[in-house]
Amino acid sequence: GDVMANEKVAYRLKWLINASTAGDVYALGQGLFSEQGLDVAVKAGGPERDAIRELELGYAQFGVASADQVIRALAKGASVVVLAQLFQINPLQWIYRADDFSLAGVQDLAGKTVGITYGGNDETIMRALLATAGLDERQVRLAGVRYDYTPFFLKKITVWPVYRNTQGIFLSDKLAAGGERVAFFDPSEYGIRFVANSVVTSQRMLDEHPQTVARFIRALLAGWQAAMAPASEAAAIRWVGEHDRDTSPAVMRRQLAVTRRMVRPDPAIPVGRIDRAAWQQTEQIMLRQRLIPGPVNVIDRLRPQPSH
Amino acid sequence: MILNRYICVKQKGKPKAPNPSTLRAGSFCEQMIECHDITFRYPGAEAPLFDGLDVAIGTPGFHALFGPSGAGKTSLARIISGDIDGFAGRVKTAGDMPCLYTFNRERLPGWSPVGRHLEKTSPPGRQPLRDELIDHFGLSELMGLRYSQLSMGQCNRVNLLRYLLQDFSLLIMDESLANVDEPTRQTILYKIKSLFPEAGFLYISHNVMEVSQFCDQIIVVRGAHKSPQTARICGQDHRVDRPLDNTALERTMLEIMNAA
Amino acid sequence: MILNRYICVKQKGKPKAPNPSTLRAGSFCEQMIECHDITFRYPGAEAPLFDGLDVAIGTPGFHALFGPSGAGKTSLARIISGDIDGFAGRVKTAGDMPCLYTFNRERLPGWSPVGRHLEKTSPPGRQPLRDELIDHFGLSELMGLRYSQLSMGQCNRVNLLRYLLQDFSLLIMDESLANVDEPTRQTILYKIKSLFPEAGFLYISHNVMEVSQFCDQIIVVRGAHKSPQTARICGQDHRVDRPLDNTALERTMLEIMNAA
Amino acid sequence: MLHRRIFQFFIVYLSGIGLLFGIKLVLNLSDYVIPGPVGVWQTAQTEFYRYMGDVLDTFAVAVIGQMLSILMALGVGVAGRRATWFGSFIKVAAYNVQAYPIVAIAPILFILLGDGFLTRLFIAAMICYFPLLLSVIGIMSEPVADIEHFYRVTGRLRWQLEVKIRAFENLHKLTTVVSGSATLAMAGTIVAEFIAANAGIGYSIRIALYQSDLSKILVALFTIGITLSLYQGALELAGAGVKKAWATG
Amino acid sequence: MLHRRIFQFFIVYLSGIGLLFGIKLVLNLSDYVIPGPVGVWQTAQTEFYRYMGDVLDTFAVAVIGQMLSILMALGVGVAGRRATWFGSFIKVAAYNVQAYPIVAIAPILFILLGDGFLTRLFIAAMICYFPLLLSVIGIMSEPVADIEHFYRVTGRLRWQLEVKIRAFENLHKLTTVVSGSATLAMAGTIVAEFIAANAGIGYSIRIALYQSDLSKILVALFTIGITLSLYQGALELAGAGVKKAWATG
Ligand SMILES: Nc1ncnc2c1ncn2[C@@H]1O[C@H](COP(=O)(O)OP(=O)(O)OP(=O)(O)O)[C@@H](O)[C@H]1O
Ligand SMILES: Nc1ncnc2c1ncn2[C@@H]1O[C@H](COP(=O)(O)OP(=O)(O)OP(=O)(O)O)[C@@H](O)[C@H]1O
Ligand SMILES: Cc1ncc(C[n+]2csc(CCO)c2C)c(N)n1
Ligand SMILES: [Mg+2]
Ligand SMILES: [Mg+2]
Repeated sequence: GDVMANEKVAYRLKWLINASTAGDVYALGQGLFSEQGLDVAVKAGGPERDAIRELELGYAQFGVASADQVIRALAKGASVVVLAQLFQINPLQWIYRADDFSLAGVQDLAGKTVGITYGGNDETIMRALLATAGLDERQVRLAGVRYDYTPFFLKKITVWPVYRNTQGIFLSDKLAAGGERVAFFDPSEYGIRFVANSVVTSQRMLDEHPQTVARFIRALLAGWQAAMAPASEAAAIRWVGEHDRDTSPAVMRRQLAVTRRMVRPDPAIPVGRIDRAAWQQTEQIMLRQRLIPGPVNVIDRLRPQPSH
Repeated sequence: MILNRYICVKQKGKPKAPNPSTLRAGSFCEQMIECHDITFRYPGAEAPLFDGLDVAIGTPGFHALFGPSGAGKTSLARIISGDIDGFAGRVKTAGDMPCLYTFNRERLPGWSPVGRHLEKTSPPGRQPLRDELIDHFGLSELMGLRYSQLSMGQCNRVNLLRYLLQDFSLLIMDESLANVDEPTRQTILYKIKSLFPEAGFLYISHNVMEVSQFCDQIIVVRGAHKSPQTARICGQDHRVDRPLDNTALERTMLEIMNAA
Repeated sequence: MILNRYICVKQKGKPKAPNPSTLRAGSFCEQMIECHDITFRYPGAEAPLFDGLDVAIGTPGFHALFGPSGAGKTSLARIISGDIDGFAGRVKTAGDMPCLYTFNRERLPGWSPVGRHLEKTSPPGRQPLRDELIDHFGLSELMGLRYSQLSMGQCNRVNLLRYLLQDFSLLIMDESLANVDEPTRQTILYKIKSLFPEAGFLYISHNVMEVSQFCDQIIVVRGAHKSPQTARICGQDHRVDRPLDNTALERTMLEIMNAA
Repeated sequence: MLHRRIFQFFIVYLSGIGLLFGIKLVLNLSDYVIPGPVGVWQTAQTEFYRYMGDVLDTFAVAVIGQMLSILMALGVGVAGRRATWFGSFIKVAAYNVQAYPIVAIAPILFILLGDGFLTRLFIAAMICYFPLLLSVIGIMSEPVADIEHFYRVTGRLRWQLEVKIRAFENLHKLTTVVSGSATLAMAGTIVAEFIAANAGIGYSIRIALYQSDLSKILVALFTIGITLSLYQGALELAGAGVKKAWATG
Repeated sequence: MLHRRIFQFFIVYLSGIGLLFGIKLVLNLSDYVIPGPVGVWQTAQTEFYRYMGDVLDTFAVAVIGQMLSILMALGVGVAGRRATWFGSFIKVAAYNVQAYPIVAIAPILFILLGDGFLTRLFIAAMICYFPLLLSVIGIMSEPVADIEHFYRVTGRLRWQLEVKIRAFENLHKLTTVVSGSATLAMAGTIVAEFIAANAGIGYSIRIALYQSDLSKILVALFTIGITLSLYQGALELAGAGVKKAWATG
């Protein structure tokens, strides 16, 4: 009934378009947005981008941000609301060479050189992890890293942060080609449920255009749901591949498989469910590490999942 | 010596200049050039180049600055024209229009031919004068050439010509014709004298004969160690339509050579 | 006209140069300067500057290149010294040592005082010569100054001096003393002639009297439109210890003026 | 002329890549640290045309950015050439703006300009203009006394003329630095794409870096280098042309 | 002199920050997008000394990097000044190396130099040397005929002398570009720290960026700017000193 003709909105992703954004480009490519009367510009993100800033400046109406970004923004008075949580499990993990040692618990990190991106959420996660095991920086050597993996390749840093579903795949391929096996260290196995990518919009957008928000999130989650279905793998690969020309379909297929496990770990949980407890824990961790000056009650910013 | 009759210097410490207040009022008949008690030392130089130097030239006309190399002709010229400051003393030149200083190392802009440059730099209404000068300076055939294509003397002539087209009360020509052949130089000097009878010129040259023949007053700069530092000699001020008295000319030359 | 007696030009198309093979063998008594059938046009110029020009000077000594401004003296000098190429014809100069060309716009390096510059640029063993020249050129007091502190004539003298300290068979001086006063110039010319009796000099100047008095052979460059393009006049080649024949001098001057 | 440049570029490139292979051999590094010749060759075959397209895209932005930066450098250089308060202020401003690394002000740029073509162009111009500015200020603040004297004493020396005289007398230096700045414009555009775009070779390099694919980077560097050598050669020819035209035309 | 520079820097900085605050006011933006004056002031109080320390660290590297790059530029400029095959080869090499964006070759640098001081220094020098090179090549490849003539015809014009003459005659341009290149060295070091090191103000800026903390960035820019203005002023004084010393000493 209320379908308007091609309302234009912009959707700023957190990162470049790859398997981590499969649902987003799927919804676009399969015309799910236009079915809802929306003309969506899906824009790739990157480290210099900030979706929440763009919401406020009007450069975007919707965006993807990780929980730490949302909480920081709230702490500084941004009026942002969370519409959906795309990853139920945070894909941020640490890779290491399985032949050199194995990490069966946080304690095993002792004596290792662990890469973190200072200022990034992997730093927060690693510090929280270490705190749970009572380890401190004298026992674990933290080393700042960037996108350049050479220190890991040269074994200067032996435990390296990666996005398990994307970098994790091609890094294990590379090392496998060199005859080496890898393993991953997953914080969520040790009780750290730091929330990753979520869909956000501004409070004003929600107040002034509730219908548009509803239609957007409906189309987007439908896209994610379909893209995560094994049956639509070919279509998902096609739409991702349209932007990500540097990853072969074979690799992408494996990336999608891992992504699926993180977006839909349990078929009972609907795509996009907001894990309120995990959000609360994320805020607690950030408070404890003094990354925000005081509580922001992020819980109040989580919008109930619309039915679809 | 006959010399003393012709030296009309002002001794240091005995100013003979008219009362400054009269000068300021402008009622007094202005001197063409008047330098009084000039003391100047180049920064970094040991001794002053001028020490209480006085120069006066009363009337417009074609005058000269003469003296051995290094005596200070260029420096004095640039003090008179206002190009150098930082000297002590007083300098005045007559007339409402500026005092221009031109020297023989000036270059022309390289991007346009000589003819166009002259057109662009001559004030409105001076086209006839320009054409006449170009003709008499022997430059008619060079109007299409650029600076880099001129011989040294050609460049000197073009340079002098463009100054002559400007508004000036006094034009100081520092060896402006030093690289021009004698016949051309003579033609040019006669032409200047006949075309600009009202203006003042101060011609710097090392050619004693030329200076004696063409100039009215000749200021000889004698160097800082001599006293007085300048001498003034009266020249023949010859014009093209008058007879030249060769004996007088030779006497002038002698006087100049003695004074220098 | 008396002129014809003195012109010793070679008509275009009638080479009078000795058989090339003899020349090559070196047995033939070499000419000091020999230019044969020179044709040269500046790139971009309409007409050739020289068209089959011939010049010959037989013996070392103090010679001149004379002619109106723009006639081509500088160009011819740079052809002889090898500074310009791209001309047709043959140029030869005698001697084992180089032919050097110096001109009056040359600048000295600004970072060292004149004295040090002269020291550093004079070949070993020439210190006595250097000191003698510095003295006679009137430069003794300037040895502590830098280029930027020299007057024009001072710079010209220092420049000429440093060339005289070099090895050369022929030195071409392009208006090198044009900005120097007459007495100093005369002293310098007499000194050069007495100190370098074996060398060849080609002196470019616009001073007809000076050229007539000091030079042995005077090549008058007459411009491309005149034929022949050069004339050769014999000068007085005066030296300081000989009497000067004033009538002969005047005759030479007249000849030169007629030829130019 | 141009084919000499290409030849020289090949020497440079092959020496560089030879050095890398040498290091690989000596230190016995695996292919994921430094790829082998075969891997690079294969990547070249699959990616060369795509990268060439990207480079041309980048190149187009770089050319516009270079022009912009020439204009900026001339403007600031002319305004800042005098030793007055204003001149020194302009210089302080220009120098400070340059000192702030683009990476640091990228967020501010995004706030001000959005993230489109403009930002990319602006970053390229910023990186390219400063070296030009330094030369222009040096040239423009030094009088050419022998030529300017006449204009000054006759009251004709307006700033346009002063700039014209000094530019003409330093034409060789200006053309050298302008044609050399092509390189900077290219580097600047690549950096801009790296930070702020989703097109161009800078973007492709960024993705290759994220995928830790050194072969792709080596191929990209090749395409950049060859394009630049050609452009450089063309600019130098153009510079020679300008010199000739202004001096004789 | 120096305090004028500081004053001018304050004007520049305050205008910039004023513009930002203006935008914030007009668009009614939250402190997250653009921090308010109070937030910036508080950040300044807590971070200023730490950042000042970082800037001095960066500055030390920049100064060494600048010297290195002056040497490199002189070396390459002198070697590449002739219009010979070798000269043009040197230029092709120097230009190509510059065109490769540092970000792209950072992995290679890491392999060669590690991630410490050397890499920082090298990147700083690379970013700084090229503009210097352009000026030096322009100056060194243009004869000063009136002075060189004597040396040439008497067979004395060895390359050292040629370089000396041309440097002396263009001293003003050289000192301008050398003192201006301080800015580039600083920017280069910051970029290096941003992409490849774990110390210095560039690294701190990077962390602030990850934390989306614009106040910190504004404070960092302030410390960079003030340090640079002082250094710039000092270099210009030194340049004037050199000119004086060489011309009269
Ligand atoms: N680079 C050039 N390109 C074209 N024409 C030139 C060039 N240099 C000189 N000419 C022309 O060649 C002629 C001769 O010039 P040259 O400098 O040889 O004269 P000159 O006899 O030395 O004159 P002057 O006594 O004035 O120095 C002049 O008419 C000049 O216009
Ligand atoms: N910038 C300077 N610094 C120091 N001394 C200087 C400077 N310029 C000139 N002098 C000195 O001042 C004296 C006069 O120089 P000036 O140029 O006025 O002489 P001049 O009479 O014009 O000589 P010339 O006939 O050779 O041109 C010279 O002895 C010279 O060494
Ligand atoms: C991330 C990154 N940012 C900037 C530059 C380059 N850069 C900063 S200043 C400047 C001009 C002088 O060469 C250049 C090129 C880079 N290479 N990488
Ligand atoms: Mg003088
Ligand atoms: Mg000449």
